[in-house]
Amino acid sequence: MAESTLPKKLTRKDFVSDQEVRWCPGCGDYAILAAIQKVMPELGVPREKTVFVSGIGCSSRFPYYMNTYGFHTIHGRAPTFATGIKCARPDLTVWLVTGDGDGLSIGGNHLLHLLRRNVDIKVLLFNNRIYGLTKGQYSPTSEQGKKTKSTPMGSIERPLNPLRFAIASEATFVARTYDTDVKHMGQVFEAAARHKGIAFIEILQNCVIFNDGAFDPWINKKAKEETLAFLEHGKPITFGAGGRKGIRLRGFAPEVVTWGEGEAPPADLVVHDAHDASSAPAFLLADLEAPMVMGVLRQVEAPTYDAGLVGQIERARERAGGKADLAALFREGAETWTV
Amino acid sequence: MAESTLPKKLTRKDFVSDQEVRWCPGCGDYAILAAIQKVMPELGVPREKTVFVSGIGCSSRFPYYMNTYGFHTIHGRAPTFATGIKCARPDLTVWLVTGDGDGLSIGGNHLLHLLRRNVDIKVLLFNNRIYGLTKGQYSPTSEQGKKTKSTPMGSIERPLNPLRFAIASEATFVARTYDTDVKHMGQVFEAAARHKGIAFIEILQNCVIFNDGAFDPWINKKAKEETLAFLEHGKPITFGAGGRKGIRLRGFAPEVVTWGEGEAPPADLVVHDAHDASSAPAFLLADLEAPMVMGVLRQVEAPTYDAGLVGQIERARERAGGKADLAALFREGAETWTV
Amino acid sequence: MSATTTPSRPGKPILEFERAVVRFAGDSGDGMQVTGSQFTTTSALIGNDVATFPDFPAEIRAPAGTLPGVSGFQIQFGSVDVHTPGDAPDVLVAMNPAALKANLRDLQDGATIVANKNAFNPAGLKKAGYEQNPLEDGSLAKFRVIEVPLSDLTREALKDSPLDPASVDRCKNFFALGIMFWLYDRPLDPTYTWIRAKFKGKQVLIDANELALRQGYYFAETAEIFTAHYAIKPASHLPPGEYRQISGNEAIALGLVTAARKAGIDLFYGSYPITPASDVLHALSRYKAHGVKTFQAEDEIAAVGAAIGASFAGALGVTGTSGPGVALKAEAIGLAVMTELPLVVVNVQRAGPSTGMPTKTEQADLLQAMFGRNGECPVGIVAPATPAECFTLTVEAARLALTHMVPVFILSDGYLANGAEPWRLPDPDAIAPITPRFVTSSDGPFRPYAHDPETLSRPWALPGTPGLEHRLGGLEKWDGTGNISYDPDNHHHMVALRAAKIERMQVPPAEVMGPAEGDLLVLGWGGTFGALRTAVEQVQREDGAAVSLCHLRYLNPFPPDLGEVLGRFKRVLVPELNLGQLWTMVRARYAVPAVKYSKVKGRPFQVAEVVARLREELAQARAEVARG
Amino acid sequence: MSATTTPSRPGKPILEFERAVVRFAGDSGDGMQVTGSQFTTTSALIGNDVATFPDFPAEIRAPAGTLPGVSGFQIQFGSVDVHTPGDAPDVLVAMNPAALKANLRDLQDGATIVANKNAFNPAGLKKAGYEQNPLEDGSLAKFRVIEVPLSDLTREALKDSPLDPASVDRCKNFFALGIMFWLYDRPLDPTYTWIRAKFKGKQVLIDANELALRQGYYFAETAEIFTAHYAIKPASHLPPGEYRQISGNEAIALGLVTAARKAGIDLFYGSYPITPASDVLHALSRYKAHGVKTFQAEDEIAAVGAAIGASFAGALGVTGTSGPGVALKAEAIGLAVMTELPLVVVNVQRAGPSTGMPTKTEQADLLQAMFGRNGECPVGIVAPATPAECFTLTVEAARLALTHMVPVFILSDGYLANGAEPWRLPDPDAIAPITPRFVTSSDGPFRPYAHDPETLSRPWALPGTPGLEHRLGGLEKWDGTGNISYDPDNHHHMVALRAAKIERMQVPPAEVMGPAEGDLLVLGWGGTFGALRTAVEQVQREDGAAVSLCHLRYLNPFPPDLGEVLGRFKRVLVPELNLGQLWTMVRARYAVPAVKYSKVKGRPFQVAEVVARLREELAQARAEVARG
Ligand SMILES: Cc1ncc(C[n+]2csc(CCOP(=O)(O)OP(=O)(O)O)c2C)c(N)n1
Ligand SMILES: Cc1ncc(C[n+]2csc(CCOP(=O)(O)OP(=O)(O)O)c2C)c(N)n1
Ligand code: SF4
Ligand code: SF4
Ligand SMILES: [Mg+2]
Ligand SMILES: [Mg+2]
Repeated sequence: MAESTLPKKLTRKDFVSDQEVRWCPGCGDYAILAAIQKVMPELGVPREKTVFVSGIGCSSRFPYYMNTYGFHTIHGRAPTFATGIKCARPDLTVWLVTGDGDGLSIGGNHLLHLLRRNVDIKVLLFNNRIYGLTKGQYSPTSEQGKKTKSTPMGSIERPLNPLRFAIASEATFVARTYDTDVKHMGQVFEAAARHKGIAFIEILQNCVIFNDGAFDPWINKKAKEETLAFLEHGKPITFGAGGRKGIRLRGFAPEVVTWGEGEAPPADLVVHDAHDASSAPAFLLADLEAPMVMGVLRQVEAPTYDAGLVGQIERARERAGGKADLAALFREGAETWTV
Repeated sequence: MAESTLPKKLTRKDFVSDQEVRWCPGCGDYAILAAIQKVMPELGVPREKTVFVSGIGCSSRFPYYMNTYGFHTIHGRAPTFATGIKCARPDLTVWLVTGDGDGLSIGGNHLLHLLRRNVDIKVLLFNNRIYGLTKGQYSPTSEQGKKTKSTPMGSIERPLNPLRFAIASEATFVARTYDTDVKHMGQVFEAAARHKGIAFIEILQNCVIFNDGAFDPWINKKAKEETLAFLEHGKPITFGAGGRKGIRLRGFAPEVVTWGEGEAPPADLVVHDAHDASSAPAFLLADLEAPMVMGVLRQVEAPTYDAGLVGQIERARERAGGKADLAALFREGAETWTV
Repeated sequence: MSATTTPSRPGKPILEFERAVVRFAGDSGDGMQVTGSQFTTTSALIGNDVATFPDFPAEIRAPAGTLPGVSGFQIQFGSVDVHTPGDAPDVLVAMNPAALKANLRDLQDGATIVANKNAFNPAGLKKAGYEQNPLEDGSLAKFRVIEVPLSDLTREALKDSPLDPASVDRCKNFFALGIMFWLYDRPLDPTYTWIRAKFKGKQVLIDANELALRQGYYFAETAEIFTAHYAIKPASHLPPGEYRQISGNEAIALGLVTAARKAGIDLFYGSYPITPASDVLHALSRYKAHGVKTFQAEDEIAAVGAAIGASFAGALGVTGTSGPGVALKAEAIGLAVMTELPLVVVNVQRAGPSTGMPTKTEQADLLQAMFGRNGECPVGIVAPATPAECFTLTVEAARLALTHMVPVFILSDGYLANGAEPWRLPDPDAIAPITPRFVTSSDGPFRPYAHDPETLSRPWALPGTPGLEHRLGGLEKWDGTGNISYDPDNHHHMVALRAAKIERMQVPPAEVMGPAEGDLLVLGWGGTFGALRTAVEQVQREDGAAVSLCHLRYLNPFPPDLGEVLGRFKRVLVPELNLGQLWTMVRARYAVPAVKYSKVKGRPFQVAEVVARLREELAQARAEVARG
Repeated sequence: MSATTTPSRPGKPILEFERAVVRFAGDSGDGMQVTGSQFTTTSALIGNDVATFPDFPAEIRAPAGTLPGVSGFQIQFGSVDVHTPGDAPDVLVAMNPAALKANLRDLQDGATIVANKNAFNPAGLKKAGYEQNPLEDGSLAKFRVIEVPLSDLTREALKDSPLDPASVDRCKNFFALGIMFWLYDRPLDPTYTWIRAKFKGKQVLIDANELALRQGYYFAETAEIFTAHYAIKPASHLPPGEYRQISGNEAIALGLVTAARKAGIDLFYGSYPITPASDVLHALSRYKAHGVKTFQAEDEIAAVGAAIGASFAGALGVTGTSGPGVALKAEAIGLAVMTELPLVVVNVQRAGPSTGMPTKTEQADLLQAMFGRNGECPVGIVAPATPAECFTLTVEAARLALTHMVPVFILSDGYLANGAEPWRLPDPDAIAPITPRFVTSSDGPFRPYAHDPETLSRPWALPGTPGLEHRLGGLEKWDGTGNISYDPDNHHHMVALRAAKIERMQVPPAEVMGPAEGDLLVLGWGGTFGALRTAVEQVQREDGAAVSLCHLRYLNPFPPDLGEVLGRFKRVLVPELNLGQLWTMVRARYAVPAVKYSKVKGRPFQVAEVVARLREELAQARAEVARG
């Protein structure tokens, strides 16, 4: 019981908890759960060193199904709890699961500051463009004009692009994937896990009950070759039949170019540089709709908040030279006298 | 008393309230107040139709000094009150005053959603990169490493760029100005006032007490020719002595070019297009530090939230064809029977 | 239920009852809420008094066939006063084994169980955690079990329908409903009408559902499963008028629109979805033709902020939520108190603390409404006692808020919100107008804090009014000018003034049902009314005891005579679905040794348990008198 | 003050007093807080007992010379017990006309005023709203006014300093301090030491300030303005030991570090700046060498969320704020209650409601701490009575939180936070260790909600422990397994269990100062202690009355014997800086007819007003006995 789980090679099953999974049949959440459970053993992190934190929403039930430590917190505030956990215990690997409502409506500010601080946490934002748990109101990612229970005449709000939000929040790792591609999810999750610092992943997730088919125009099997571009660092961004479409810049404006079978691609195709010091290119890619990009848009290195915190403590301890006992503390910065 | 103030030509003084102004001597807030009071009469909006809303902070005392309607609310929440005011009464002109702490720390989420919704409100964010009112803690715009009362060993957080935040939040008008240039402030304020929809203005503001000179490297009289580039829509972005420096793009990367006196500027200088449908160029400009850009980075048209709300009500009323009395309401959607 | 046999239609005899209780239970996907609603509407339409209790599973869907996935809907209907959905069902319709298991403990001996036999297969039994088939192992011997192969029968009935098998299977709830309609002798037409409206344009679905309903009815009439059926006559005690069914949440929505109209201002509703309050937002968002502005905010803080902003601008600013949302709104409500702006806060309470049990009912947010803010921060509080009363008290809450320029809470709960009862449509003209203290001009400099000596309301000057420009804020205000003030005496004065505002509210005297003095006073509030009233009346009737009920609608301020009323009884019992919150307020205020009676189970009181407790208390009271 | 003349040094006679009260008042820019602190430190160092009351202007700077800009610092120092900063100053130092005007009403006839004559020029008088010069118009006839041209004298003293005129002028507070040091016969050395540390590396400033101080002292000695000076001997009642001055906020910071150390865990402090709590964050952020992690969050919700997260991860999670911040934390505190995690919540109360008067003190957040959350959501509450006690009770709060796995509030206030008193440094080893119920292994499946029968604490299994993986959350939990449960009986049980946890806390019996029974019990809590104790002792002494003080440090749970204690007095008076919050709790709990005594002025009680009220109450009590 009390031994670390590392020595023995873990399998997917080790990460399955004893709780019955409670999502609607057909919900995209199942596939995401499966993808995570599959990737976990690859990461070499013992179960007991892993913590899943979530807010409230269908997606936020996630921690119950992971046989790791877990904390299902309150609506929108998961980033705050996760920050406390990681700061108190930088040795833990912290994953955060949130929804488009949880993470971008009520929780937008906490998410923003979590990203900005570069706390070493992996964020999975399940974007189903709807409030699932409360039964179908529009969310900050719902398209304008959307008719829902609370907008019988259509929503009048402009949607937020989660990736642009993350990029503007200075996130050091920003990616997108989708629930019907277990392999791609796995790759992205693994890349996030290996990134040192905050990782933000938008996962397009289908809510069969309240927003079925929201991403169909992009991710359905037939269309997707033409509608999705899978990013690879250092490679030109291509898509379409035979990968014979690419993106070119006209000033700031991206433009799709096509070339014939057997032809060489144009020389001025945009080559994806995830490590670009400037986040402006990623910002531009995030907004593309034809094609929509999938994969890691941005990955740069920066000191993490948790490491900074620990670093200051170490430095302060050095300076104090071991004089940090309570008796010394009581006198610190004060004049004393004796009666 | 009960007459509208419009007919008579208003002057700056009409907008000065009877409350004694209470900022520290030398605070940048004075100049901003003066600039606003100067611009107000130009806008043709009667005093009584104008409402200033603010949160909490030194800057948020602003409404008390304006002889208009005003609401000094609670910390970080001013966008919510302003939204309610504008939605309830689209005939009012609503200004919102906030600080870097009020607007980007505790209030970041409300600001984000206000911008995203494109409510027709003008936002003035006084960025002094510090918490003034609570006497000197770092803020979300403070530079990394900053030593303050709460960070004696230096802050370990990465600062947020307010303009990038606003752009990612889909704001339709985004601008920057600074407290020592009354004329530039006036121009920007007026442009914002004339914009239909949300307008977000970052104002670099000096806090003499807790963060004196924070913007000196850019805005001090001697340096500023070389460090600031004033944007004009449709014109190349130039700066420096004689305006003989400009910006060119290498792929995504901006690059400063210089040309000699009497020489023609290079043909491929970036021409500022504030109305670009894509917000990526503005996002790029927002981050420049040498030079830092001033003026309107972005201004695009989009339907406002308040107009959308009113529009739906009008359409619903048309559809109901006047049958919207209480007796009809009580029966709406229900089966009734008589006893 | 005591029966009298009446001449019946040919076929089987009809037994007449005063009231009956039916519960439909099945999987979340089985349409139990619709089934129950249809039974209710039909019963109401034929003139019964009704009360309902929908019992949802947790918000999130559970796997089909499991206990957490069970959804229930209970209705009591009668020819006499019906105040509660009933303690125990006379008939339980169980669509699957999980539904049976989850509901069995609520049945009394002799109750009837209509079970969908087809669902009691090995897979279904396993999901419900049954080792053996309860229909076969004799464990249900105390009940009258009627096994109906509902799935088979529905499939058979719809064998000619072009619907796919899954859709056919989804019609079985209407087959069951047909059976129940026959059993309680109710017409099918209202349900036909509903089906036609609901599936408008989808004739296949209309046909299938109508057929399932009809075949269920015929099946019950024909098959040898029931020996008799029952009649419950129209209720004769209902005052004449036009009626509809109304749930608490619907009533709040209608009340808000009414109040705004009566005050001649617009309604602005700021809200963030949360169970069980979301339906108020949904209802209001459909009332755009009535000038209603709804705002789905990014969170609860934004919702209340926008509502306060709207009030500042001259609308009736309202925000609605449940307990966790109220927690988030606390700071902003404090600002409304300080700036003396009208605000209505709707709290549809649910079981807490924290996320708690979101779909279950509770009354544990009373002290939060009273005290859940920093500083001395008084607000008005009203609490409707029934779904229909949610209308009246919502209008009252708005009236108080607008008259005194102060926030007023409406404490509803999950039970009232989703429960329904007949509501006599009020005459709009008979509702008194609401007259806020608007000002449009001022002699001399405008004094936004010049308080009315009677209501202590400050004048409401709307932006847009020339000459009345003023600034509000959360810092302490100088009485009169409203300027920021740190003056010690002014602060004390203003703290007292804000408290006095609440005390100045005109609220009706305490209503005592039963003798004006006696052995035992039951002091209640909110959604427990039906059970308390029924229990008190039963004890009055059966025991001839001097027990009365005082059910408070106004919790801050209390009715002016409440202290006296309490003093007229030997013993005061305060039953609440919490650990004693009204009890705390009453003891603090009147220093009376009231006794608390707490039930915190996410469920309403049962009449029987209240009756038992009343008898205990009466015995206690007598013993004390004997001792003393 | 009653004087005895003692042999004095040559020059002027020294009159000896038991205690004295001095108030420094000037513009925010005049350095009054520093001046007051130096006077305090020096007095403490020479062995006086001291108590201080800094009175800040509103947070924002007001224009120089105006009334809102006045900053004050009062100190009482004595050779005898000093429990309050004193009602009325014996000497008021007024640096400008506004300072005089703002403080005049607090002076009693015969008090001494030392006024900076130079500032009473037309401009200064106008800014303070004086039509005539009060130094000249005879309006101060009741006082002993000593006019000193402070600005001129300082300029003269520093005429050789290279400092610019504005900086020279900023030294005048030390000139004034020098005068006061002479007047009360105090040494200059401690202030020299402070000046040298403060301006380290800036010799010019060191020289100037030292010179101003010295010249002030000499001036007082030489000039004919004082006829005598005063001595206040070292206090003899203080127990022997090493002392320092401590403010409430400093004491909380030290208490938190101590508690974490005593529990063998790390301290994590999540906070968002807010007056008057920010200094706790500032202090802790300097304790990194002690392993303290401070987190300045984006708002109060994030601050408490991070603290709870840290607790989950095994730290002592603490969050600190003032009332408006507590309002925002309510929802998250509910989660800590539900997940049974330890949490300390520091509320340094300020005057409300809403933004209120942020720099002023009040005790109006007690009921918010008790009830300000949705659902039945009990927490522990302690309240220190003096600045130094903030240390002890902070350790106690952490102990209770860690022992019972529950949030515990510390209710401090602006008065305690900024006020200071001598603190005897405790022996770290004499502080009892804190032993949370850590678990590191489990026989069979881990049961995170297996409650200890005594403390009702659940086991604390830290992430990283193999085999104890578990999931927490805000939905209702099954006792034992901690699985989500909607079971009605379990919910009732868990609601009761969470309440019982608080009742199980071991808190000491109520301490009664004075007779154990009698006519009048004064029941107090928090920062009013000094005034209440002094007043009660005065009435005991002067009137020989049977009046006692019971000052509560534990407000939830109450001391176990509190009910009995209350029962032993004819009358119970509850003085509070609110509208009766402890009063509400005590009446609700014990149904005793306690009387409330409210002062809500943003200021502490004055001893004299309490004495007067006690005499009234005693008369009342006697009258009742006579009548009865
Ligand atoms: C304070 C608070 N407000 C509101 C709610 C109700 N609520 C729960 S989840 C949710 C939104 C869920 O949407 P999303 O985050 O997109 O998750 P999904 O269910 O779609 O996975 C809301 C509004 C709550 N639990 N707490
Ligand atoms: C709920 C709440 N938390 C904290 C505070 C304290 N507070 C007031 S203003 C402020 C920050 C001010 O910084 P900023 O917004 O940058 O304004 P500035 O004073 O610099 O103009 C803080 C933390 C408060 N008033 N209310
Ligand atoms: S409601 Fe939607 S998101 Fe939630 S479990 Fe069902 S399908 Fe999934
Ligand atoms: S503290 Fe800073 S921001 Fe505030 S008024 Fe003073 S100078 Fe201005
Ligand atoms: Mg969603
Ligand atoms: Mg600032």
